[in-house]
Amino acid sequence: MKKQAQHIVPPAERANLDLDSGKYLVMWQGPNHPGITGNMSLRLVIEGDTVVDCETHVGYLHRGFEKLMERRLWMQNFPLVCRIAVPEPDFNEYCYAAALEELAGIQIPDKAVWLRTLSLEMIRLASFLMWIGGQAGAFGHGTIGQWTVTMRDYVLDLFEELTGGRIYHMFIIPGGVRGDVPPGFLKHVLETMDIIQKNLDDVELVMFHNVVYKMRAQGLGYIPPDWIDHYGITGPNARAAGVTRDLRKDLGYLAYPRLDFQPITGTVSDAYERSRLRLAEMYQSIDLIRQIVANMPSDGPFREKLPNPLYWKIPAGETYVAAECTRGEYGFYVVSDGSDKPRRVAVRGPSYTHAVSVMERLVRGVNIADVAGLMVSLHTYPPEVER
Amino acid sequence: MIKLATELAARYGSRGWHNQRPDLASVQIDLSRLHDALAWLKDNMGYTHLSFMTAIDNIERGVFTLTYTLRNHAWNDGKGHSLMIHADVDRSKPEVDSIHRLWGQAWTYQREMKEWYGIDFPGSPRVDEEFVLEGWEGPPMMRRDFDSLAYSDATYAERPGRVSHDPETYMKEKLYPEAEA
Amino acid sequence: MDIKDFIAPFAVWKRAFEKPFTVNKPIDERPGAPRYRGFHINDSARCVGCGTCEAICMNKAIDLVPVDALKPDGGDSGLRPRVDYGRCCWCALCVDICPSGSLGMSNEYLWVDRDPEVFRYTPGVEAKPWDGAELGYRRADGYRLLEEERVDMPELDHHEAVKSFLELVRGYSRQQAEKEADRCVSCGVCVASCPAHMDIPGYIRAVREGDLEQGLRLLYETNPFPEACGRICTHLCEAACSIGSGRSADGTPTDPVAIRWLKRYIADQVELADYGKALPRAEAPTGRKVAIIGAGPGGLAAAYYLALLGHGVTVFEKDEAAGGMLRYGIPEYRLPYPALDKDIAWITSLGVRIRYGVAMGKDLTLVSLYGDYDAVFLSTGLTVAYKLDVPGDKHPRVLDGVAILAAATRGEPLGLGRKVAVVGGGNVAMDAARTALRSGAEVDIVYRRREVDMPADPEEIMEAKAEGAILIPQAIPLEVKPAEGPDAANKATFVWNLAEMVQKEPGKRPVPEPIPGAVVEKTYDSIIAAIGQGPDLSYVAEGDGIEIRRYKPVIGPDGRTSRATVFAGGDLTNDRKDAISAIADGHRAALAMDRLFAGKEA
Amino acid sequence: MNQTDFAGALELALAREEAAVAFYEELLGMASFAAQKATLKEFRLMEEGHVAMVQSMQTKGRVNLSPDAAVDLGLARRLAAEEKPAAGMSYQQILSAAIKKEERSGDLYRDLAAAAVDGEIHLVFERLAAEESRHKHYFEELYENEVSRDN
Repeated sequence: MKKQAQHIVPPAERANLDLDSGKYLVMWQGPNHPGITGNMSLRLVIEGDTVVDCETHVGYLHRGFEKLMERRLWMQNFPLVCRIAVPEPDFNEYCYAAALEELAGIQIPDKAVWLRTLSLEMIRLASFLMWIGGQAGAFGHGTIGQWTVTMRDYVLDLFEELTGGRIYHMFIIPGGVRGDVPPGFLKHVLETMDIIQKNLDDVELVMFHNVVYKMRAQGLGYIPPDWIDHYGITGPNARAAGVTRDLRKDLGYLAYPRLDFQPITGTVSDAYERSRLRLAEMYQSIDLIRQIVANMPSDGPFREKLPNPLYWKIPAGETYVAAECTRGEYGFYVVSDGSDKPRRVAVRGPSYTHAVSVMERLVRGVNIADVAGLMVSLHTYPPEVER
Repeated sequence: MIKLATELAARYGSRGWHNQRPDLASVQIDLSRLHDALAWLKDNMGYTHLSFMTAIDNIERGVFTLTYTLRNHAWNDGKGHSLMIHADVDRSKPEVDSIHRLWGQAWTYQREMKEWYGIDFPGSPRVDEEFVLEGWEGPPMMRRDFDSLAYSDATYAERPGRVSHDPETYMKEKLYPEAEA
Repeated sequence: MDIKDFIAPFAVWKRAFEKPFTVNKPIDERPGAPRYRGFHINDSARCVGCGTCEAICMNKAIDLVPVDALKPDGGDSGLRPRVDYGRCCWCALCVDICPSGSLGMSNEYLWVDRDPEVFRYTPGVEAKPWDGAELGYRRADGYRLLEEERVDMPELDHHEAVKSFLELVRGYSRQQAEKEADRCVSCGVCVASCPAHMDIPGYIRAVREGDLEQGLRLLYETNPFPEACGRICTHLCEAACSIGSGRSADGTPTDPVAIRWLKRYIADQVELADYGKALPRAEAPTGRKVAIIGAGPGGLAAAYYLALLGHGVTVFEKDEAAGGMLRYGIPEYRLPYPALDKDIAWITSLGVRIRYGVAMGKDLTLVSLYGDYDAVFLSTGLTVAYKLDVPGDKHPRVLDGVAILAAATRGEPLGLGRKVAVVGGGNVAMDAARTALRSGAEVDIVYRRREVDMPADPEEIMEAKAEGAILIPQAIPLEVKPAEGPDAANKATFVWNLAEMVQKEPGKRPVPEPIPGAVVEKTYDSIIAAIGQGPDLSYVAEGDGIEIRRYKPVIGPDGRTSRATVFAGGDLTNDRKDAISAIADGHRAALAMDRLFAGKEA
Repeated sequence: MNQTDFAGALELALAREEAAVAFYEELLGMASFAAQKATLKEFRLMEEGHVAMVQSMQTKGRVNLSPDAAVDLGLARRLAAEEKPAAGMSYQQILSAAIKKEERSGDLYRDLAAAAVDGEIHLVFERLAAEESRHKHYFEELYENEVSRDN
């Protein structure tokens, strides 16, 4: 029964296939497929059960955000940016706000720094909770998803309490945040963390000590370390390969320099290792959230006054602000020409390479039944590819 | 940093080095030396990570300004340094050397820029394929001269029954309609 | 793999009998969080219909629609925001920016209907179950997208101020003006309340953008007295300003935009020599001639717009300088003469001729003008001070407020003495009181009603008090008696009856009723009556063909009297009796005359 | 004049209103410019209306007046205008004189009402007093709003 995980590196070049030979079948997986992380599709070429070629097709969620932003006032983009990555909108809010603050020379109050950090760690946890349900589900283990999506809802309850919204929190506004914590909120946070931690223990037991999961995930989607820079791979996908890179540590933004944590790394970046690493990062998030609650100042202003949003002009300049999201480097490149609207906003989502270049190569030689599991193991969000 | 700025200028004629933050700088390079400069930064100077690449339509100057953001992870004790390389390309004939052999994901960016700006990267894989705009027949949509609102007005119907009033005009109508324009 | 990997998965069964996480609707309710961003609520009584919510909405989900029950009035456009939930994204920026603070959100998130049209409604106008919801998103304390406090105006300290006639208000610096201009949301609600309907959002935008020539151009489109109005305007616009419609965290009203100071800023910053670069020149002469009686703001405004249209204008002024009440009624510390002279200089630079020292009725008759001029504009103002109308009011120490102010303008000795009573609560009373203070007197302001009833601008009252005037409200004048004791010939005793305010008629202001026996006497060196002024219409003869009713020429909406070529305006006909109304009258009459000349009207 | 019966009471009232017309007539004679004349004519017209009203009551044989007295704003009691106004009258002087006149009429009717034995006569004078009070109130409001604006 023991299976030695094999670390096969798929070829760099696409095979030259004669699709008319009758040997191959072209099959579309998605855009509406339970194993697809959101609306995107893979054009697979299969030979028997084996995928021999793949093209990622995106565009099903394209709403032209970057174009839309160019004709909206700086502040009007605040409710728009969160939509670029639905399961974790807060990273958009943070990167956009931080970029504007940097260009406009605004210092935000310490309370806002902590509340932003709290909000980012809470959404990291929520996003991972949703992801792990998808990862287990892709291998037929739907129970995990039922548990963890509930846990995610508990985090969303917290967001609802803090920000007034469950999915789109619209909390991290340029200049700070939109409100202080409501009474009793921090207690709710700690209680919820206890519940989630207990559930994660159960998840760890039944998912990671599971022969089916191990057999299917180990060795699947192996990313060799030399791919990391070549493909611009970031986040858990890179860390699982032993590359110690975590922007929370490297860039030291928000309150992270004041929190006690170490980047988590793995040794062999396959689907199993990556999921173990993300599970560890969920525990880490819970720990960070507890640290934030313990260290956050109880009072003080939570927002710096800004000029009238109807006429707010930002001095000409450009900057790139990045943050470590659940999937890696999430960044906003913002260019101002000195007017009241952005000249250019470009969003860098980690899935841009994970879901396209990396996925297309990794899938070569994979059994068709494993495509969904492989894709989820890369943790890709199509909206951040398309923007 | 000063050393890198000087050396980049000496080797590739870069100019306008600007330190935006201690860990972020930008610099301008001529299009013809862009590819070599990027390769040198990647292979020799530790800027191994391509964060993203994109373009800005500087229509007033008649150019697209390309932005390549590279990251040197090792710099400053592993804290890293990002460098934004800018190069202007003539808007009327936008053609740029492809860097798909330098970075494995670059071809997707180049395909995006072909679709969104009409900037060509000869030799880049699948550069002419549609990226996100399936069935798009309009001009490259990220160009400044593409008016998305006008397009939307022309393409989609307004929901009927929507009409708004400007307070100043409305009050004039109601309170002092006789006043001169 | 070890044996644990086969056994552990069965641990899922331990949860089989746990309570499910789901909510059993409708058995279990799950209300939204107290901050939930649910359907909008709007306190329609507080909403002023400024449309700032519409301006900030990036989804274009908000329309401003007329509401039948609401009439546009002062600071309320009569419009209310209607939300289209087909577009709304519940971001609540509309709530955050709302100047009046009327918009909020309920924590209701369930609303099911088959008809899509219902998901577009006017909160606070169309009743919804969540109206008045206590819970739901409100902007947090200490969190505002708009600045609630105006930029402080640098002013002379009151102790310093009272020592001289130096201008109190120093004016904004560029940085201050631009910051203040940034508070405006360009809603335009103010425009209706300005008698001249000045393009207020337009010139504030010009300040914000640093384009002062454009600002000056916009000012002169409706008002050729920006220096004067920038200082002494009654600024109805500021009362209407939507930015002043809110409440700060401590419950006090938010400050309206300092519209008047911004106007002054524009005019102050542009040198008279540069006016020509910004402002239009007169059109080619038309050959038409207009006589204007009175060189006050109304008359000169008419003169300016007539001259601009190419008509020949002659202004007849009884005094030795132009400006009317702006010069002779408003003290120097509020409106320095150089500022007024600058306004007038630009008007006369267009070829307006002013003949000084010509008094109507004495030196000139209307009939004689009819022959020489194509049209006449009467703007002779209110020059007769009304008397105290109590026994003894002919006492030589009873003086008239308007005359005192004029004497101060002329630099004549005032001879008010050490103790002065000013009777009245209007701006003339405040000006007289503050002028008396500056002459070294101790001043009592005796007013018949309460301080809140005083018709003077609140800041005038505040400043008069700050400069040391004592306010004696609810004091009904009874009598002026000869004084007793030493130097009695140069004094008079003022007698008043303290009053209580009685609400005699519903809907009307309370009436001061004398409290029996509460009679107070005090001896003053001077008693200045400032209870009101009336017109001197003795120059209008019955044969002049101008219908007069209750001491006012009867005019139509364009200022025309019963005689087709004679127009009237300013304090003479205008109940508002302020400079800006007079200016608006002058502008309107000028345009009407132009139409008359063009033959567009009979 | 017999004011103890209805006809007599109205007779008295008529005389009173005619005197008021004559009062304004007299002032008009002294008036020197259009504004004065227009105002006095207007007020005279009001009194002429009153004359017609009393005459109509005489014809119809009943008093057709509201019993509601107007609020007294208290101006008549304190205004100084005792003397007959002369040429060059200001609006203030005319209004002041009018208020005084209405006050005197009202007082007279009130006295007569108090003196009346007959209930109907009492009522007639009371109603006439109320009518005069309304008329006075009208002038008082004019005075408050147009003359004494600032006090």
